[in-house]
Amino acid sequence: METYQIYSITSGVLFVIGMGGVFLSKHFIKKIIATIIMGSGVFLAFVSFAERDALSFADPVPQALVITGIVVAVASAAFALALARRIYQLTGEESFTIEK
Amino acid sequence: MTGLPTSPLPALLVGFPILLAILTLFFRPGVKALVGLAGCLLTALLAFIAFVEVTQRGTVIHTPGGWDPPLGILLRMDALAAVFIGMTALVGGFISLYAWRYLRAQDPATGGYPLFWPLWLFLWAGLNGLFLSNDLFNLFVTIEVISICAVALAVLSGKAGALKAGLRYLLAAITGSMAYLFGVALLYGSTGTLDLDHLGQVLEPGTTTTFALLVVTLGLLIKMAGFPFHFWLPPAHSNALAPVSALLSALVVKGAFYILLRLWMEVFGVGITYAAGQLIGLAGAIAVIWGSWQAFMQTSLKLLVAHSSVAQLGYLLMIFPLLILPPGVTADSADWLSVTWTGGVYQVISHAIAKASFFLSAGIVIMAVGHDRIESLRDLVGNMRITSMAIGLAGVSLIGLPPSGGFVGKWMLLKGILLSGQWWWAPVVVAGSLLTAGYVFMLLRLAFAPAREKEPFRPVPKTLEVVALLLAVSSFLIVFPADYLIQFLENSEIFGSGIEAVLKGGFYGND
Amino acid sequence: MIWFLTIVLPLLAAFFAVFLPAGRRGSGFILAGAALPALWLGLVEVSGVTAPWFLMESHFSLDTPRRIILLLTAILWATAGLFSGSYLKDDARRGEFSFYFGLTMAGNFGLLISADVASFYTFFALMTFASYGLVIHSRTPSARRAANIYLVMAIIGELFLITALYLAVESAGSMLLADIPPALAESPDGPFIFLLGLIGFGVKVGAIPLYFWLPLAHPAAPAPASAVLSGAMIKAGLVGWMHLAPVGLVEWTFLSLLMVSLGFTAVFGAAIYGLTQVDPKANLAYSSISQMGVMTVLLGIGLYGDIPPELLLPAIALYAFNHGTAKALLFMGTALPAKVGGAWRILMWVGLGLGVLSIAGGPLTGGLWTKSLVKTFLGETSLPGAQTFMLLLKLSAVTTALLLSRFLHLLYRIKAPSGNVAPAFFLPWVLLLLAGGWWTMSPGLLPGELLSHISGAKGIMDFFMNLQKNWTAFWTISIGVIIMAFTLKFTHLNVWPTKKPSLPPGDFIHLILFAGAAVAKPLRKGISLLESGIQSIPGPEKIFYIISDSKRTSRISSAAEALLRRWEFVGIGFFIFFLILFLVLR
Amino acid sequence: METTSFLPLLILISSLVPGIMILLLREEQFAMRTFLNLFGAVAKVALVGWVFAGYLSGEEYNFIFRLAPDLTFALRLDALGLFFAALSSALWLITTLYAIGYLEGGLHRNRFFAFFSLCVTASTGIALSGNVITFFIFYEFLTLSTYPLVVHKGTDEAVAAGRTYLWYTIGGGTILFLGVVGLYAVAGPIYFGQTEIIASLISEYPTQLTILFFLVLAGLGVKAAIFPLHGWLPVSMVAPAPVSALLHAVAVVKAGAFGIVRLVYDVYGIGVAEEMNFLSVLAVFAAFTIIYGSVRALYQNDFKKRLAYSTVSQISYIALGVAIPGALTSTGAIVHLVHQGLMKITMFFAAGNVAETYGHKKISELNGIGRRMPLTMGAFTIAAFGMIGVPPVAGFISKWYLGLGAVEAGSYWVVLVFLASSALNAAYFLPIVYRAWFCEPDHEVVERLRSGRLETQALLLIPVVVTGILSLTSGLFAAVTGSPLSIAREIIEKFYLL
Repeated sequence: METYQIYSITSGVLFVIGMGGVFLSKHFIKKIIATIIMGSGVFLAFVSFAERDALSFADPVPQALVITGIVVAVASAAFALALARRIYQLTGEESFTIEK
Repeated sequence: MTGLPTSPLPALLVGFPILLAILTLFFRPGVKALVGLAGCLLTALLAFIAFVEVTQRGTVIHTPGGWDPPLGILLRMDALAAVFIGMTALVGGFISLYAWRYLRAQDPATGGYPLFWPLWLFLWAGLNGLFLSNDLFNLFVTIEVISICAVALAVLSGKAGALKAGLRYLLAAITGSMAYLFGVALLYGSTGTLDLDHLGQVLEPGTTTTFALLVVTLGLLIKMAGFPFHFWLPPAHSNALAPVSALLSALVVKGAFYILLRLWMEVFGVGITYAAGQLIGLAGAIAVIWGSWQAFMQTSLKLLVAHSSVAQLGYLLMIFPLLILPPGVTADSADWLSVTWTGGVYQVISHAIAKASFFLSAGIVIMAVGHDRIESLRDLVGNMRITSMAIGLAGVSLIGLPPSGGFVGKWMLLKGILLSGQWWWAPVVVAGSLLTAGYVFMLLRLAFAPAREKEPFRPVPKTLEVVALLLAVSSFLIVFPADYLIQFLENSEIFGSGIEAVLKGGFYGND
Repeated sequence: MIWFLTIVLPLLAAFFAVFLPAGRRGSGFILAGAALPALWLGLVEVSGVTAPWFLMESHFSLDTPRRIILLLTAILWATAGLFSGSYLKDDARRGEFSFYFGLTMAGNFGLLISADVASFYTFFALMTFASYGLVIHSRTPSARRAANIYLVMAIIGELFLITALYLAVESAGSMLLADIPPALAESPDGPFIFLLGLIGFGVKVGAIPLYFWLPLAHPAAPAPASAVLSGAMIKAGLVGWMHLAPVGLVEWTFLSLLMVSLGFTAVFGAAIYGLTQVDPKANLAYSSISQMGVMTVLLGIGLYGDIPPELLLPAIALYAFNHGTAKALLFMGTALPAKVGGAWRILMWVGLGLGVLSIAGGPLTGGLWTKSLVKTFLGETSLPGAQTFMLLLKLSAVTTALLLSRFLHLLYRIKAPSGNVAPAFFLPWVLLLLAGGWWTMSPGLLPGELLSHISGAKGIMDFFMNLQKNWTAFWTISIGVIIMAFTLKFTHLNVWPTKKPSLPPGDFIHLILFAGAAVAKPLRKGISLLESGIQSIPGPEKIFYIISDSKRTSRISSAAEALLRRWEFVGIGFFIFFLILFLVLR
Repeated sequence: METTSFLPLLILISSLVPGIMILLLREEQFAMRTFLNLFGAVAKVALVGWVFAGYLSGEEYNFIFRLAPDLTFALRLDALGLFFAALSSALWLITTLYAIGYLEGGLHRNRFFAFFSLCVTASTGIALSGNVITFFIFYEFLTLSTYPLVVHKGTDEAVAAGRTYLWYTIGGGTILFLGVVGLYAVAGPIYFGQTEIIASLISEYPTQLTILFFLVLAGLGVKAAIFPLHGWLPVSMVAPAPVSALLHAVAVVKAGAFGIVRLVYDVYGIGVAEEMNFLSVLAVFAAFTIIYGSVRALYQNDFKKRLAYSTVSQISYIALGVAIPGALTSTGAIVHLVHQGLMKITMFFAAGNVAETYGHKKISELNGIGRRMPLTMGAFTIAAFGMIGVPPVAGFISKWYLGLGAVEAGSYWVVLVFLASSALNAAYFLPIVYRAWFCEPDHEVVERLRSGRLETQALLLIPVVVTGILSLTSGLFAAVTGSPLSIAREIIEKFYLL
């Protein structure tokens, strides 16, 4: 099994785990962590594709993309955490109830 | 890429709002609003200039810093982008005016939610960027900017309900983005390019392409709240402040639709099957019926409008099955293609205008009565003539009754449906229109009914009412340039090689 | 001009009478004056005119039979109008009476001078509906009932009529009345169309079996109105028949026999039933039915085809003329015995007697002359059973005499006022007596060939001097009168009712009403059940309201939406969507 | 199609602009509002008259504006359209006068008159539209502009009626929309009168064109109140009398009927419609509606409701006339457009006058009303006789042509339908007439008028008298050039010669 295949499969698994977490876990923080796991899967996929076509050097574009992606993901996660915290402060709720 | 005229305008369209957004951060709250408003109006002006530019010169491009792709970024403003940018400017401009007055009245203490302005300008920049982007990753970045700004705007009021809705929105948006990004990774992995034009040429059918198509499509469907992923939209849109709701419903969701349209039409030519199109169409059809029905059953005004958005987005999804040729049909005989996609775009515009007006009017009513139960509309006609007129006109446009913009959109959609022979979508359009009429006239019925209490309406600033009405009237006035717009879209080189060319190749019949 | 005046003057009079106080006061003279143009047209031959601007292009003209009837009609309306002026002097609804009187008059004149279908039908309808106001004039319950029965029958008649006219015009391809008989003669549907018309106009004529409104309605109206109803308007139906009947052009044995036998049924049936009445006007009404029977017989003969129309139709018209004037005289006469006293009473009785004689065909009266016309044609026709019919006709003189002597007796019982008094309306009555008498017996009305056909070269005076004819008439009538006198004289033979009619006027309408009432109640109940049933059937919108407005629906749909909002379900949805999309993409 | 004229547009603007301006007025600006109203109404009548004269002398008036590819807004004047436009504008003028009197002192008059004007804009738009799509635009515009009028009183009953009204009309409109789009999809843009388009396609797309015909027909059938799509009409009579008058006589039901005429004569063409047996289906439905409406009318005690069911019945005369092929029935159908309008508007005016002056809304309360309101009830009586088909009122002329035509076409059953309907009409109208003129009032009524005073306000009285007289004269002088009949004949000659 080639390395990049391991990478790819792992990335896929991570993505699925993350997605499952987003949908199935209840707690806000768990959901947020799940999105981060999803993100990790995606970035891993990018990184794995950096080694393609038996190039002698790694494709720089995915690396650049991943860095940007991580920034975006971190920003989102931070924002989400801030929201979760604020919600907890205001209402004491830690998970989604059916709201309007 | 070469040969297309360059223009600094695309860069300005993205850069200028960002600059202003940053600028506003430095001002006192009171001034912030003024600067923000001025910035918005200038951005709108810029957008109109850019629109005119494209009508004059055709597609224009800009490469910031002179770096060509793949290293640099190419901003490309074709007719489709120009139309979307123009729509954003029109609707955004009106909403800005409204927001300026509305926020001040809502929250006089802090000078009216001062953070609104930088966020909205960032959002605007993101939207412009999205419409101008020509590669998959740029699209990701811009849509992320849009999502985060949108969520931030949605929670602006700081109320618990808004926060929860916002978190739900944000999580959904992140999930969607990640799915999309995963698809982008797969595509890049198999082709080594992100450029839309290039990708369309080199993409080959295969498992990777299929998976990429799958996750990209589903991710974008989540972001545009296509059925069954509309779960985040009604809470988010209904809990936000009125101008924000209008922005979210009119503009933000259209971003994801824009990407989906471009990808399906341009990139995935080889991967898509007729049945897949039918499936998307089915999702759209269910959204139309379900969203309209839910809107009809609501007792709260803003939720009603939000559900209506779910339904209206369903109409946009319904153009996808029509754009995919059934087996054995050649593109030359498929005379419905151009009417369908231009009709879809036109529908986007008319919905944006009408829905914005609708949300703004709802905001006015809520401001006047203090709550958003539908009952509050009783005797609206007697007390707030302008707003009830706005609701009436916007509603009529949503239903798609002539002579509104919605009518032209529905006309073209229905014509596409009938010309393509996929008549089974027609009952959906009919039922959707009827249900839409159901909830719009439920509101109007109450508006004409006698009031239960005396003097239920507090006075509201006239500016707000006038802006809402102007938007509502615009949703009728856009009928006049309709012919021009549609010709403009049809005749221009869109999607790089031009949608006609892609469609003529056919998604299916070719291989 | 005169043609239009004929119609317009009565209309103007009607409006004048209702809107102006002066019109109300002088209504008698105004109404009488309004009939003058018609009188002129009846006497003087004027060439026809076309009015392209009226209705669907109208034509007005007259032929001999219609001119005779127009003359009759004009005389009756003029005298009745004059009569009404003083007769109704103290009536609170006098203005209203004049209004309907004028309208009816206009309709009656108009239909006579119309030569095209549209205007004929127009004026026919105007007359029909306006006369409702005359019948209901007294507003008593019985008048209301009579009027309403009249109206229902009239509408039924109109429906048959319009159908007949549609078909007739279609087959003639022309709106001209004159084109219709030849077209019917040609058309295979001719008999059917004529039958429809027979029914349609039959209502107005009071033909068997459509007559039963007549003994109710004619007596209900005030005396002058009864006079024109029975004397003039009843003839409008006859004119209608004459317009449709292809006399001399066809040999419709069945229809011919049908009309003749229906006619004779009327002649005898009505006369006998009329004997049971105590109201002199009801008695007269039955007499009208009976007499119209004779005219029905005449026209029936015409359908057999062996009598030329130019002989037969004027003869019918003249018969109608005689009957009309006499009958109007008698109807108006019913108002006299209570008002006329002393010496004037002699004149009154003479007049009434002459009227009765004339109708019965008594010696030296116009009746003798007109009845001999019938006899002539019955004698000439080869219609099967003509001999029997001749016999029946002779017999009818007896029954008529019986009926009308009963009428005189009924009048006789009315208490006379004391002194030499005569009301103002006595004068128009006398005028009518004179005019009727004069014109019935003057030969000027008839075309020469008919005159010579009947009376030979010897002329009409010779006819009246014919002893044998007069003698026959005398004794046949005497039989009737004697029977009447006899039965009145001997109490145990006196079967005649005095206070209440032994059988109600309108005869079998009561059976119909009785049966109708029996049917109507459940029917009405059934229909109103049906109506409430229909009302309770929810329309499509109601069904939708039931669904959309119910609490349950909103509960279910909000529960479903809540389900879709749950993250788990979105996840499942994502998975399913993914799978299906995956499948369809392969 | 080459010449462009703004005159047709001007005809629309003459009521559109006053309508919008009135909407912006303040409630108490009575004089300004009345001025705008009357100015618009008079201007419209004058313009229609002017254009009519021009048309007769051979001028062509077209106005074309492209909204989207093959979505063209076209106003084009032909005899049929002008006929309807003349009816609309003339009756609008009269109804405006009536409404000014009727609503004196009422609430929301600005709104009322504004939408009143818009409503007439829509109905003249329908009259002048040159192609299917323009017709549809105005057809829907009519729905929208009449809704505020139906719910004008704002009572719960009115609002509920408005709801039903909308469900029917919007539903019909949507179906019509589907049909119209379908027609465009199959046959491309269809201008009225281009029957050759469908004729050339009918053999190629028989199924599609059949379905489309019935879709369009169903859409139009809602406004024309053909059973089973009539449910809105009796309900929406809760509107103020001038609105009912306008809805029932001119604007809404006529729009449907006029549309059916256009559909059969100007889109599909008589030949195709007959050949494909479309007409017999229409005939059956129309005939059933005629009887059904009349039977239902019998049982209504509410004055306006009885009139409403009568409208259901009467409008189907037009449809039935269209459905029986032949020049005579067609003439009858088209002339009935006008005649029914005149008669029905008279009746609603009369009902409104009675309700407004004495508060009587039930037929059982009408005893002796004729004596108190002779002119009003006189006009009503004329109209009622016309409805029955008694000459010389206008209704007779229509029925004469329809009946004669049915005989000519050999459709004897249709004649029976007409007869039954006439009998039923008599059965439900004559009792009203009887009560009005021949019954004594049940209770003491304050005799508020006598000696020189009018029976009700002049503005209420004049319209009813005028329309009453018009109902009479258009029958009485039907043969005169310029009468509704003569124009209808000319229109039909064109269809049957082509």
